[in-house]
Amino acid sequence: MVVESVFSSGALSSNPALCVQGLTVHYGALVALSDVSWSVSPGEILGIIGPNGAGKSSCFEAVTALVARTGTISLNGRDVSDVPAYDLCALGMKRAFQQNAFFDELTVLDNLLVVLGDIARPGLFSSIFNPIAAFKRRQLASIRAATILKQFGVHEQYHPLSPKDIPYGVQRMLSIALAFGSGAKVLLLDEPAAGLGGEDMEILKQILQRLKHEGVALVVIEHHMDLIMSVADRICVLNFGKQLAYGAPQAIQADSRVREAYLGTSS
Amino acid sequence: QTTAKVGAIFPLSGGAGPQGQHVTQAMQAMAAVINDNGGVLGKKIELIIRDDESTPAVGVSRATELISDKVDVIIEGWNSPVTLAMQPVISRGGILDITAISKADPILSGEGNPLAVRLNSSNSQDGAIVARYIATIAKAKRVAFMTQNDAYGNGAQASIEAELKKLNYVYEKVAEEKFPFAQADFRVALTNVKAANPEVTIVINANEGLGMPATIRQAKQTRLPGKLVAAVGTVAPSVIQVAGDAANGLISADIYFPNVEPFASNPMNKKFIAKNQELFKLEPDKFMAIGAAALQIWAMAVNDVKTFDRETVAKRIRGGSFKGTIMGDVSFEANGQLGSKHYLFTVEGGKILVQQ
Amino acid sequence: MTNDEQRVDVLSVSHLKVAYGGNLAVNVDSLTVKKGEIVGVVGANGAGKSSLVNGLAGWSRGHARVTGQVRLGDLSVDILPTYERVRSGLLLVPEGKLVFSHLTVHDNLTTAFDPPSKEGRRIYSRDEVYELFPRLKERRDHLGSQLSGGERQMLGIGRALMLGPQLLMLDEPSIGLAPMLVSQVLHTMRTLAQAGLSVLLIEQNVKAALEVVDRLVLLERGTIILQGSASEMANNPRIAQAYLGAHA
Amino acid sequence: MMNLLQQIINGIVIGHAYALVAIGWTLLLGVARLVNFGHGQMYMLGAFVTWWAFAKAGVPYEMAIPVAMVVGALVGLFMQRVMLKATFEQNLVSIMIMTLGFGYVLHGLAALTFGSTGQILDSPWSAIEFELGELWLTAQDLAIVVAAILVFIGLNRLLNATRYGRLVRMVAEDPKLAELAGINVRRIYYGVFAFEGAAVAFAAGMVAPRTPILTSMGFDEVIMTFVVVVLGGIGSVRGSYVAGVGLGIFTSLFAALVAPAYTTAAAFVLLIAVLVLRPKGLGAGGGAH
Amino acid sequence: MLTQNRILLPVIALLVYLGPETLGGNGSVYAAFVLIAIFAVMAYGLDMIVSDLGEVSLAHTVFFATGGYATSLLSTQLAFNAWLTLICSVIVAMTLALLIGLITLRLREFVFSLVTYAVTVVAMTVAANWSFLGGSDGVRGIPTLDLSLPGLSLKAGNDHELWPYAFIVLVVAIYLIQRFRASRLGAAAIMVHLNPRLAIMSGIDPARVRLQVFVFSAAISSVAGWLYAYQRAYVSADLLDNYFLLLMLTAVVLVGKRQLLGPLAATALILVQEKFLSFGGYNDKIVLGGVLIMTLALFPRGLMTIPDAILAWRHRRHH
Ligand SMILES: Nc1ncnc2c1ncn2[C@@H]1O[C@H](COP(=O)(O)OP(=O)(O)OP(=O)(O)O)[C@@H](O)[C@H]1O
Ligand SMILES: Nc1ncnc2c1ncn2[C@@H]1O[C@H](COP(=O)(O)OP(=O)(O)OP(=O)(O)O)[C@@H](O)[C@H]1O
Ligand SMILES: [Mg+2]
Ligand SMILES: [Mg+2]
Repeated sequence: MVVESVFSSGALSSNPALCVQGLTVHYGALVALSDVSWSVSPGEILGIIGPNGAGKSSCFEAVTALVARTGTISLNGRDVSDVPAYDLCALGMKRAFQQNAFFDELTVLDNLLVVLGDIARPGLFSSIFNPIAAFKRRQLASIRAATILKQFGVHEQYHPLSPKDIPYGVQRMLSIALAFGSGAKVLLLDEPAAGLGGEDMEILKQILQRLKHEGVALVVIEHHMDLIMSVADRICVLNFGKQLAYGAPQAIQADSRVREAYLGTSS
Repeated sequence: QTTAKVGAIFPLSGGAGPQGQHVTQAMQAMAAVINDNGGVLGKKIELIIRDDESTPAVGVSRATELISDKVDVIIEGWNSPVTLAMQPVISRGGILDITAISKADPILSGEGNPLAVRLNSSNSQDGAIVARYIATIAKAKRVAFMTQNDAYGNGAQASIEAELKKLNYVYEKVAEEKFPFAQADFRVALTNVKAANPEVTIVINANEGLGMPATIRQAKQTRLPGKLVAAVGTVAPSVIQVAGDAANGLISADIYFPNVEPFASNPMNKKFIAKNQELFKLEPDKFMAIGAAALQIWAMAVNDVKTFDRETVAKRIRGGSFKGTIMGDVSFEANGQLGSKHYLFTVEGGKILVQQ
Repeated sequence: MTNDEQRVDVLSVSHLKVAYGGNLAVNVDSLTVKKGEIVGVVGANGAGKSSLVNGLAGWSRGHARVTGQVRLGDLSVDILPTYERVRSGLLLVPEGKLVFSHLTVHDNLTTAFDPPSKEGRRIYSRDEVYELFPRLKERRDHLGSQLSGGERQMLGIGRALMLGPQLLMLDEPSIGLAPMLVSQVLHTMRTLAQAGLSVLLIEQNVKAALEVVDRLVLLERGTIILQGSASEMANNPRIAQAYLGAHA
Repeated sequence: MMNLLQQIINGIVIGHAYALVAIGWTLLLGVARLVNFGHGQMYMLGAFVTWWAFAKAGVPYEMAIPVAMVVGALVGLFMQRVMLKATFEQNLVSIMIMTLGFGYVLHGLAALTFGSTGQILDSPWSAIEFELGELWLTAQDLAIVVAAILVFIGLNRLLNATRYGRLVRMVAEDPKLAELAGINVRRIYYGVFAFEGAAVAFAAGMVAPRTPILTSMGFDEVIMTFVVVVLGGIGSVRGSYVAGVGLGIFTSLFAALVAPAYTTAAAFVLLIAVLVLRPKGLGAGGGAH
Repeated sequence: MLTQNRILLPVIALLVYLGPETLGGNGSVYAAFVLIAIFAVMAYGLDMIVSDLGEVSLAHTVFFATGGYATSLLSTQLAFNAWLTLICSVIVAMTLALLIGLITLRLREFVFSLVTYAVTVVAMTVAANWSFLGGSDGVRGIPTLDLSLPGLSLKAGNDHELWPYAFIVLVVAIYLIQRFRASRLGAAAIMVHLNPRLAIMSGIDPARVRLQVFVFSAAISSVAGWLYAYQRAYVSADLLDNYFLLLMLTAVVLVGKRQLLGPLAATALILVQEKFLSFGGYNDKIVLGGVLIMTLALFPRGLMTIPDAILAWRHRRHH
């Protein structure tokens, strides 16, 4: 695999779950991302950091085919550069957004139920001709949905509420839960820790670790250094759309360019 | 039943509302006249009036109401689609259905109502007189048409052209402008017609409330050359009133005028007019007369055959003839169409002047 | 805090209750912010921090019922509708959606009224905002929806500054901001405070907050269970283990 | 040739009439993202109030129009007052139906007050006519063109040169957030609807003299308005003007040269075509709330 | 959902079925019930679009009319029996919906509404002028409903006899809607409506889902047209009138979005007012308009929210 060459750090398991090469995004004249490459393997956490507007979220937009971009993206060795966004889910790539956004008219629980897709609901025809089975399936799914929510730190008290009505922190957790849904091979999280504090930060950390151990390949955009430095296996630093550095946390923290471009004196 | 129930379904609201109301008032007047002379088979006539809102669906549900009210006859019909929609429902309901004004030909086709009866003149009857005017009176060679683009309008124009052919009269159709029923601004069409410089322009527009007066006014405004001729029965007094001075010089024809011979001296008609004056301070127009005549003829037929039975009464009317109606002595064709005689008239000083 | 005029209460709250439907989210007996003072509010997720500041602004995206007295300087604002409170200098930079997506950055920085430039109300001009956040200047013609998360935060704060705040309430401004910017924003607050602005700062990042706040208030289940000067609180074991320990 | 020229003149007049009638909507839908399906009936009302003031109460025509505008504005305010809750929730379907309801009520009331017979708003200006050779148009037509141009310039300046355009857009997108920007959201909503009411009444007063007026009219007006606003690109004042005039010329030429009976249909086919070719270009999907 | 419906719905259904008989059972009562059923079914088609897709389609009269025209033409010209006309109506409507959907569904909100309305206007013009469709005179002479099967006569000559069939059609339509909402497609529709980006990331192709729902809803509205053609025995361009459009829209919003029995209840309200509490054209307009305004002004999300409103109000009083 040519991939090898682009890695500054040796830490690379043989078969990456998601591998991104030469990713470039233009918004009109603005070059939001140019020639960015990274990869993440099952059970690994890749951190993406960088100043505001560096192109981190655009990176996700590009990987999930939500913006026009160039470069190649391969998922478990298969080239998915031309796969439309809505088919990525089936291939195991899931993603959470930076801005909290849910299915507002549905309760928290229903939000999860609808993303569970066929696990919760049959297709139109079997729904029409076999309502009882559909009903049973729904029952089981609700239980499962509740468990998933709890695993992601969204407690029962919030399940019947509208997502609009739960605290910001819980909303962050919910958006991760919605992204993960019934499971994922690759999970992209855009600033999951934003607005989290105290215990919730701990809970998030545990969730990330758990997913990691379950063998999920995680890509996490984060401004929260303590968190990312402690959980990430490798970190990709973006600045003005370019890849500034790529490597192990310690190396990144030591990197002087990163310090003055991003970390500053704090932390 | 102690009374003879007569259902009347006309538009009482919307653009055609005013005329519809007048028609039902005329029917009330006529009912009064009949009741004064002993009613039908000794029963007084009880009018049940409904508004079809010029909407087929509404007309139909009004009809079903009257059917379950067990009326003896339903007199209906201003807009053809409404009539066509009501016909099958009424005839399935086993009620006699007399169409007053709606002009569409299929009304008499028998599909909707095998026992159909219609009083207003049909397009084919109307064509002749206009054709005669063009050929013999105006002797116009350059003829323009402004025609409402639906079954009625196209039918009317077709029959005029057919009649002209019958007279094997040679002329040139210099312009033909079609427009939808609801149109109110005819400047574009008129500009075209004007450019064609016609000697007569035939206007076929059943929209008395809006389109017809608009055309008349805008024709004046655009200085349309030649004579303006309105299709038979489209120039209600309301049209002249709305059009104002612009209406002067307009030419048209119709089948009834309250105070012109032979109607003026017709005693029955006198009674009828008097009743209208007494009850509503209204001078009846053609539409009112037709509505009233429908009621009168039905009453005559019932008294004649001594039964309210739909079948029998219909048989008596279709192909039959009646003396002393408000429209004089009339007779029906076998398909239920009332035979009619047309009178040419011009508008002068806002008044209708009938050419004898 | 020696000089006299700093002792003036700019914000004084008493018996503030915020409830959603049945359940009470905030129940604060009294809270004051002095002139030129930065008061930090910390607490776990769901503690009621947002509900508190939203309540003070008489604002909520949900259906909140707010009772209690809120005085801004010598004006009691709790009877006023939100926009009146804003006009009298009580500004809130909310959590979550805080920019107009269909308007350009430039248009987002439009003032609905001309704030009275009375003493203690520092009114930023659009250009000064651009100075504060050069990034926004580069993006001036982008739509709000096209901004990165951090750029949105900057824009929200910028708009508030243009309305000449007397008391500025920031609901977790550090959300989505890069570390450098966080400290930059917080220190800007410091400078503004010196110029007489009072700030009520909600911050999860207690460590960063402690660098700038004068006083810190700890909220739990809607009630203030602890408050004191930055230094006292920093050494308070409870804070230390729950909020600083986590990052230590 | 002369004929064609005359048709183009007709088109220009009709076009400006469309644009003028659409002006309220341009702000309403284009900027405030609200709708008013009672627009047509408000047009009808404006026409009849002008007629009543002019023909019945003997107010001079030039003064009758302001009277109508005041009535229109009041109706607008009342509507907004009633719809406030739905407006704040930005519940567009409800607003749509409620305004339809208002249309019904206005139609009913007008018919009961003014009767349902046709009337002529015989403005003094429609009597004055200008002719050069074959070509002709009335002072009324001229006034419509001038008025339309002025109103559009005015609105354009109001929205772009002053802060109000932006404030309305803020309210339109997120009333809640707008409050935090110190905007009196109610006032904005009231203002927008009052403008809509006054504008459509003004348009009615200007345009209605061209054709007889009926209390049952108004439907075609709202439809054409809709076409104009969307063709012009939701949110663009200049666009609405251009679209209005363009549509006018298109319809009149289509009617003159192709098939007058199918003009409306043609206008809609045109609309569909344009929207399908460049939906985004016409503000489609903009600001999904 | 289902559990509560298991008891509730059958009871309601029985009551509705016996409705006309208990209400005197004369012709116009049956007519009213039949029409309510037909128009409700017509409205259910639109309900899927408004409630689940979150768009306001003004083209659904076209599918209603398609059913009517297909039925009338096939039964009069080709003497098709009612089963065949039913199948054809649905097929034609779905094909038409597919075409219209492909063009219009890339648009959203007002623009979508307007363009769908444009489609209706064009359809109306075509219907009123194309002699193949009977032009402005429409199609006459439609036979009465006859669903007879070998050895089993199922005929309906008048509204009384038509009621059972109308009722069945209604029940089936409601069942379909309910199952649709319980299906993956139903969920997908709501996701696409409430949050397209999140929906895409959950593996949903918005364009596809919108089209599927549109086509499915067209089928339902067309069945209403099918039955209406037999009930009225006359079909003309008036099926594309705003009369039906407004009826549909009102029926969908009056009670509230995504309320299973909402459209039925609303249709009933409107038709009962029109047929039995009619005060004449203009007053009716004022009444209907007034009712619409008041309802939505007080309960923007429909009559269904009255209970919540009362609860909230109670609550306020307790504090
Ligand atoms: N849809 C868009 N159209 C135009 N420009 C955009 C769009 N989305 C993002 N941008 C610009 O591209 C740049 C990168 O945006 P991006 O959201 O990737 O930044 P980011 O690294 O996620 O920043 P943050 O940490 O603040 O979220 C920003 O300057 C932003 O203004
Ligand atoms: N709109 C609402 N409707 C109903 N309940 C709400 C609403 N907003 C907040 N709540 C409830 O009020 C409590 C406090 O929420 P709030 O958002 O104020 O907490 P917070 O301290 O701001 O949390 P975070 O740090 O995550 O923002 C929570 O239990 C939440 O469920
Ligand atoms: Mg980002
Ligand atoms: Mg909060």
